[in-house]
Amino acid sequence: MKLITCPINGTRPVSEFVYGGELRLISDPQALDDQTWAEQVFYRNGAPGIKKEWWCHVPSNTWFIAERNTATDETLNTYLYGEEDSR
Amino acid sequence: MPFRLLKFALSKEHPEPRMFQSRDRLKSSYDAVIIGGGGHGLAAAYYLSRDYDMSNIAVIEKGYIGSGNTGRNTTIIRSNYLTPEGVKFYDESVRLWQDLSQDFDLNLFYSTRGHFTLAHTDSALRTMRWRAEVNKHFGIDSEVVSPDDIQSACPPMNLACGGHAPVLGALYHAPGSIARHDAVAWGYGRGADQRGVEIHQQTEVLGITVQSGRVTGVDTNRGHVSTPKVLCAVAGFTPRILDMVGLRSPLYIHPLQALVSEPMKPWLDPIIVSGSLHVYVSQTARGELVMGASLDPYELHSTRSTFDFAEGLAAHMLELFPFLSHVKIVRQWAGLADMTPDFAPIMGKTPIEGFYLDSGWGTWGFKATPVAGKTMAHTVACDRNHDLIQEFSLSRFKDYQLVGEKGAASVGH
Amino acid sequence: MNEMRLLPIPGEWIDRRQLIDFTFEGRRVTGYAGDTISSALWASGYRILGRSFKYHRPRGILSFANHDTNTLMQNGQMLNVRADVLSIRSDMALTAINSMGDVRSDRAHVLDFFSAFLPVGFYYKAFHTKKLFPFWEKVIRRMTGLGTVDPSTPHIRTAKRYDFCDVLVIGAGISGLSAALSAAQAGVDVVIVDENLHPGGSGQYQLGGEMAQAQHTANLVKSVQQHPRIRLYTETEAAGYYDDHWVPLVGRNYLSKMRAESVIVATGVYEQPAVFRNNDLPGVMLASAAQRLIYRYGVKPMNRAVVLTANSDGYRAAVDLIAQGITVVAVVDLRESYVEDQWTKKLCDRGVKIFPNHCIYEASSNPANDGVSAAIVCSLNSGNPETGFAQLISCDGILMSVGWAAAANLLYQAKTKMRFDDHVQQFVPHILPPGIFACGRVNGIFHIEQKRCDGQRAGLEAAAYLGKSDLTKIAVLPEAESPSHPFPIVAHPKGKNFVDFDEDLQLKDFYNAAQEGFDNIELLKRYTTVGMGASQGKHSNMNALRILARITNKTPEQVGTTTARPFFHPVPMSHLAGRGFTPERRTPLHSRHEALGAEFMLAGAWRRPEYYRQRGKNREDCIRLEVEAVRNGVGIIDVGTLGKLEIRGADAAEFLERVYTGRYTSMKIGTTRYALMLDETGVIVDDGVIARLSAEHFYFTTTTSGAATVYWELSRLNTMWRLDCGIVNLTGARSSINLVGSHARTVLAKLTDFELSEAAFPYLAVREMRIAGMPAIAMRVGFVGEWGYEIHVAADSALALWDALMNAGADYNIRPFGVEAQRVLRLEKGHLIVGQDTDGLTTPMEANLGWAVKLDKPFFVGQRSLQIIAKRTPKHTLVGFVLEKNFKGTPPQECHLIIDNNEIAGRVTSIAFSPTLQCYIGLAYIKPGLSEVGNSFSIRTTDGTSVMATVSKTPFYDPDNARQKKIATVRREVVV
Amino acid sequence: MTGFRVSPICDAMRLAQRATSEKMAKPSSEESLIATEREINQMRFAQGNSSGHSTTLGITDLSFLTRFGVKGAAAAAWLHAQNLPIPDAPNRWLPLRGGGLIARLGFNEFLIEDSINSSIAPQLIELSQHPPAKVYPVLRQDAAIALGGSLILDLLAQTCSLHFRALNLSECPVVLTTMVGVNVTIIPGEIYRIWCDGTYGVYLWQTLLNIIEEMQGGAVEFEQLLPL
Repeated sequence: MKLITCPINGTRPVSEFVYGGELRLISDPQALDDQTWAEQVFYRNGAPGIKKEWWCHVPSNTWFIAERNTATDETLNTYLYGEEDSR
Repeated sequence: MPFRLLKFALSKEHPEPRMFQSRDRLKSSYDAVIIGGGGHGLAAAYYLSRDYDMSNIAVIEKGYIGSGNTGRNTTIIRSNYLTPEGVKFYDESVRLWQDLSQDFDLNLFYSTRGHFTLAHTDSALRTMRWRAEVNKHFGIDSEVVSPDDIQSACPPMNLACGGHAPVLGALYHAPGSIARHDAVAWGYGRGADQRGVEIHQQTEVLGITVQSGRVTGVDTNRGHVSTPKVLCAVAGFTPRILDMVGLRSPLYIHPLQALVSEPMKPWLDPIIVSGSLHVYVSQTARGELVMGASLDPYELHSTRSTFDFAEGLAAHMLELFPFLSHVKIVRQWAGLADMTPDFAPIMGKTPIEGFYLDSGWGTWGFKATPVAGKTMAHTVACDRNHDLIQEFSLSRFKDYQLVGEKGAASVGH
Repeated sequence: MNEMRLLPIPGEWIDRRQLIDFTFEGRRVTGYAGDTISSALWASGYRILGRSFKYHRPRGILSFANHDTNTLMQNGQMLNVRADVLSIRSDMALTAINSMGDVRSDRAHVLDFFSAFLPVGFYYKAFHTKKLFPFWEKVIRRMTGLGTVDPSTPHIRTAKRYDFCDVLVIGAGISGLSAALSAAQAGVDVVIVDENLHPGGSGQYQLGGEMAQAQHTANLVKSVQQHPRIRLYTETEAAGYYDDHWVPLVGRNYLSKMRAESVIVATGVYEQPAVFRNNDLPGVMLASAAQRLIYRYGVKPMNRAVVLTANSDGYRAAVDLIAQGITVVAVVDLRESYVEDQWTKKLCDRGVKIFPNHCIYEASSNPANDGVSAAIVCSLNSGNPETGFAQLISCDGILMSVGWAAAANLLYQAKTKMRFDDHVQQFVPHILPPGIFACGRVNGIFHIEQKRCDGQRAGLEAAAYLGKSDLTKIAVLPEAESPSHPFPIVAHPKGKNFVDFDEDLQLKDFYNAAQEGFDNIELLKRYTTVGMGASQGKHSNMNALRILARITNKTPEQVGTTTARPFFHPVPMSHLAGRGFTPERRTPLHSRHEALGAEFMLAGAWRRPEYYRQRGKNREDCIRLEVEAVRNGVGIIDVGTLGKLEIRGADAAEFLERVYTGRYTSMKIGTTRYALMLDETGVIVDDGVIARLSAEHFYFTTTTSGAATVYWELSRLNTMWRLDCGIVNLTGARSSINLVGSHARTVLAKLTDFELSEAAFPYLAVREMRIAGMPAIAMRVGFVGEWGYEIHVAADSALALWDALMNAGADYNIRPFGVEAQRVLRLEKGHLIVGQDTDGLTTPMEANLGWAVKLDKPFFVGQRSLQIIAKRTPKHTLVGFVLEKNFKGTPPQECHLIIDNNEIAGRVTSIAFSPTLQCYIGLAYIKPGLSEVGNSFSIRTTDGTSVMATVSKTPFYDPDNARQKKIATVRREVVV
Repeated sequence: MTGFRVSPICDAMRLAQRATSEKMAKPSSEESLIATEREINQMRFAQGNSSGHSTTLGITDLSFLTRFGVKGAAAAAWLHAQNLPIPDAPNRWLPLRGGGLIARLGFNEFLIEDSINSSIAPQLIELSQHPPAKVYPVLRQDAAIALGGSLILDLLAQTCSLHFRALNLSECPVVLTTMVGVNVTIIPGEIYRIWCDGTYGVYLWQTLLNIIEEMQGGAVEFEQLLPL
């Protein structure tokens, strides 16, 4: 089974984790017109590549960010949200 | 023994021509380029050349024909969808399927087996009634049946499911069928080829040229071709192609895995699906059990296999069919499902003139092959969305006009 | 009957002191302990062990290496048993699986004579008229399949375990053993596995008559077995390679999921058959199969042999035969000349005739049709047989030793880039992924000394990869000559020169497939089905590739290989499934429900009482009585499966404002409020009740099914928003019980000193109090529409609370009620259930929950989408409806459709007979034009009949919520 | 009126009892009684009667021990102020003076469990009635069990994907992982301590006990597997 490293709990099989989707930073919703907002909500960055994603280590309920290559399934880096620079 | 087989015994040379020509080079221009030589792309080429007299077409395939999801799915065909637009669309598909072997003069082993979607909870049962009622409204043979009915269609099944999730009933869809998936691509490919369509395998699209909002050509690893029309029929690779023309979509790609067992004497006639147990299974003409489960839980553009999938699927299979304990699994594989937020496809015209989409096929693409080909051929030829796909346009998301197929997200496939 | 048994051989795997009887095709057979089914049968003179898949040709031993799929057998409930590797047992009653009647005279063998009618892909070209296909399909299905499943086979739960090691070595042949030893000596922990009964690999049977080599191998095995850092598992197959060095190991009765830091693949090679006419006759076998028969089982492969070869291995095999007293009539060498060495000399000395630059053009069948009578040998002219000069050499067996294919499946699965090495005529690893190593023959190293060196090299490299050793360069010498012939394939106008023995594919099938356009390796595979049989191409893929390369005028490298997927060998489903863990959750009151006769229903991992059985009453009556008890007296229900969350902190209210649609900052302490949760697109995902316990402390509930995901999502949002608050999930830690009905207050009053008057504890208030001595949170909320309390206590006190309430309520005929009664009760109140009365796309506007949405808040999840949605008319809205008061027919059911002008105009989401109102009531989505109160519409039921219904205001029952706010003084005052 | 507390695993033992007496097809005699009910800390629980299993493989219910949970950014400081030792890294534990333990779950969450003789947790519960900012008490209602015996690693290998052998026990690790599909907190050692959501307690206990019995172990008296 694929391994993922939780920044707190260490390296565990992927079955201990829940995928939370790509990290998407949405700017002030009220500043966007209807069309732009709808695109923000529905449209995805669908092509493969290195993406920042939410993952949760379920037994400890730890959410963190994983930088993962969605073409190869290699996780390049994991860190707690907002602590990217501290690593 | 059928008379047709005589010719093989009587002729000295193998009496069969090439199904598809191999071509040394691409022409410099085509009336249309179809990206993707899977079932859908080839079907579109077939109907374009047959029904719209368009044969100056190139089908461009990165691998070999049928190498994507056409050759990786679990071959289930049904039309018992939830929404009127879904039901009508897939019903037309089933109708086309039924005549396809004869149309092609190629045996697709289109085998009507009956399709049971098992309900293990009262909410699943409710959803099935919904589907049955919508289906019946459109003349689709579909009904909710009792555990006794299920048991008599598949006597050895353990409806108690080891006590964990007893079967309460099922949605039964008599036209549910399986077919020899590769042959579908070959049949469409041969038909298109005979009508002059060029199929270029091992040819990769590197870019699409767009000028003032219009498609003008396609760059490939074998050179540039100019064309006013491009149909993108590449399932799991759609987001990459969309990137080339600067379009965005709600598509997200998850692998869908499957397993096949060693052959055994036929014992399973119908197709059995259980959403709660994440299992679907049918027995092929060779006697193998072909099995699938739910999508992998996270985005990935790779057809790697995982062992946990095999473990989970086997565990669930044995709940329903404990007597398969000694049956061996031979092989596992995966395809890339291009999922949409409402579990309906994304088809038709796009904001870029001359660029047409046939995508969003998730886990239901195989069964749509004929109708997708037919409707996309119409759309490409007439530059107007076919009636059956009006509701499936890319713009529906921006307009919050989603198709309700996800309404009862109990089970796909 | 052991007519083919040799004298004892040192190191053999059988125990000649232990005789074992079993039956094959109803006949008694005797073998020795340690024999495989095939070796015991062969020793007893059996030649036809099975029938081929398509033409039902007689087949015997071919590879004897766990991929003789023509000899799959049925043993009782065990199907597709592999006779070439499975040890015999006295309780075996074996039959051949692909035979009509006795395998020796299989009635279906006539198919062989019709083979000309059945070329490659014949089934695509016939049987397909719409009318006739069902008939032909039946015929095909009768002929198809291998073994038979027995529906009475029990559910076998095999133990699975996780395991770990530094280095996993797969294959315990010379190179694997050497690798394990050198890695272990460098200080890492090693696990080495081998699928065979004993380790040693070809080091113990490809001997060329030199027993000393077997002794060397045995010594190496002993060093490995004695090394404290090495665990050696035999009879263990590496099923596949998965991401991050994960390799499931399949043993006879267990499955072990090995997580290695590094993997050394020492899986060796599969010997490949030569292709010539009748190369499938029993008695024609791979040289390595013959050597295994001899050295492992002491069984003579034949009495009089012709050896077809193209490498030095064939000469060694011939010497092995001679050493056992078997006559070798001739060695036929496909190569133009051969290098003279000790083995060729030995053969010349023994008078064996060697035919260089010759081929076997065909094998002749014996009169009994169960073996070989002769080899027809031709000289070669530029690789083509000179059929004019054929010689017939009589023999009863033919050995094939023309080359090998890398057993590289695991390497491919690990994403190794392979290249075709022209010198050894084999695919070898080109670029190995990090932590993956290969050695020995899979790496193109064949010479026994070099295999040892290559193993050492790989072992040290693996240790170095793990930081345990400085890499010392070990030189491995290349092969002197190619072990594999580039094209050991001879055409024959009459065919029957098999490439794939699983699928009965002949040479011409490949030419024909290519002619039809399937000239790409993947298409060729799919059209011909080469390599799709149970052996997964272990003996056929390489020859198919060579043939295609020749047809298309490409190199094998250019043709490329097909994708190798798991599994390496087929794995039983019982091994994959393991014990099968299905987690179940129970509320602390589960045993009480059981004792009360609860009928349980599934709710996710929970089991909830659907209703409580009563003697002499059917389900409907039981539910009705439960409903009536609540309406007329007092009822009690376990709602402990609800999600229960707590949020504390300065920003707690702000947090709730952002995730739920209502307004919470303004909530008074001690009050509760309905809470509706949306996703970003404005679709309803969950609902519950929020209680404000103090300024910075809220307690709230979610739906049963939403509990886990809501908690995850809230945790994620809090991680992102970084508000000053903390969320605690109390779903399992707290238990909750609803006490409802006009007597609820009286009952509760018996258990608490807390003031329960309407003034002190009004409707929709929350209070912390002690009940029966237990600290509890009580809410005056009313999903079911009566005066009621939802009481939350610590889970360990739930039983005490339940018992106390039941005791206190005994005088008032308190009755426990289940989920079904609750559904009816809430329906009478017109409350919707998220998931039943909403679906995956329902917005608050459609569900008539606009009142619960404060669109003018600064922000909440789903708000922006809702602003867009709110501008348009909903496609349908949720309304209440009633059937005629005296409706007598079959009532509609949930999800029946509303039909208007023959079009779908909506659907029923909830319907029930209301015992209180004495009529059918329900909720339905209906399109705008029909949704006015008082409007009639038609529901179509399953049998097609229409039932008229009328849109009604909700709540159906007690529209002013008086009963929740006022104690009903008179029973049965219900106004309908 | 005072209530009583019941261990979340109590039902499992009753079920086992019922199954055993059904298997023996006779009313349960003195010997066939595999479980007895006891009460400690006002909690009712059941336990195995066999004493022999603890050397090979024994399991026992320790849910009756009193415990306290707290989380939040200021939780460590608050506990420190209550004179408790704080493990210096996430997922470590420390013994408490007077018995019991404190486990740090991640950065900001703590589990404090008493020994059979101590009563720190009830005091902390009392003290946390009105917690300061960024201190959030967590109601602990765990199913708490202990496992011991020579075959324990084999049992763990069949039920949990973690590589326990690789842990450095001198670092006093705490492991948050899953076991037979249930989220658990594990403290490894001579005796393995496992905590899970009480509503999964019966399932976890029954699943483990089935395997333990296959391995010739069984449910034992808690005294045989008593923690620090």
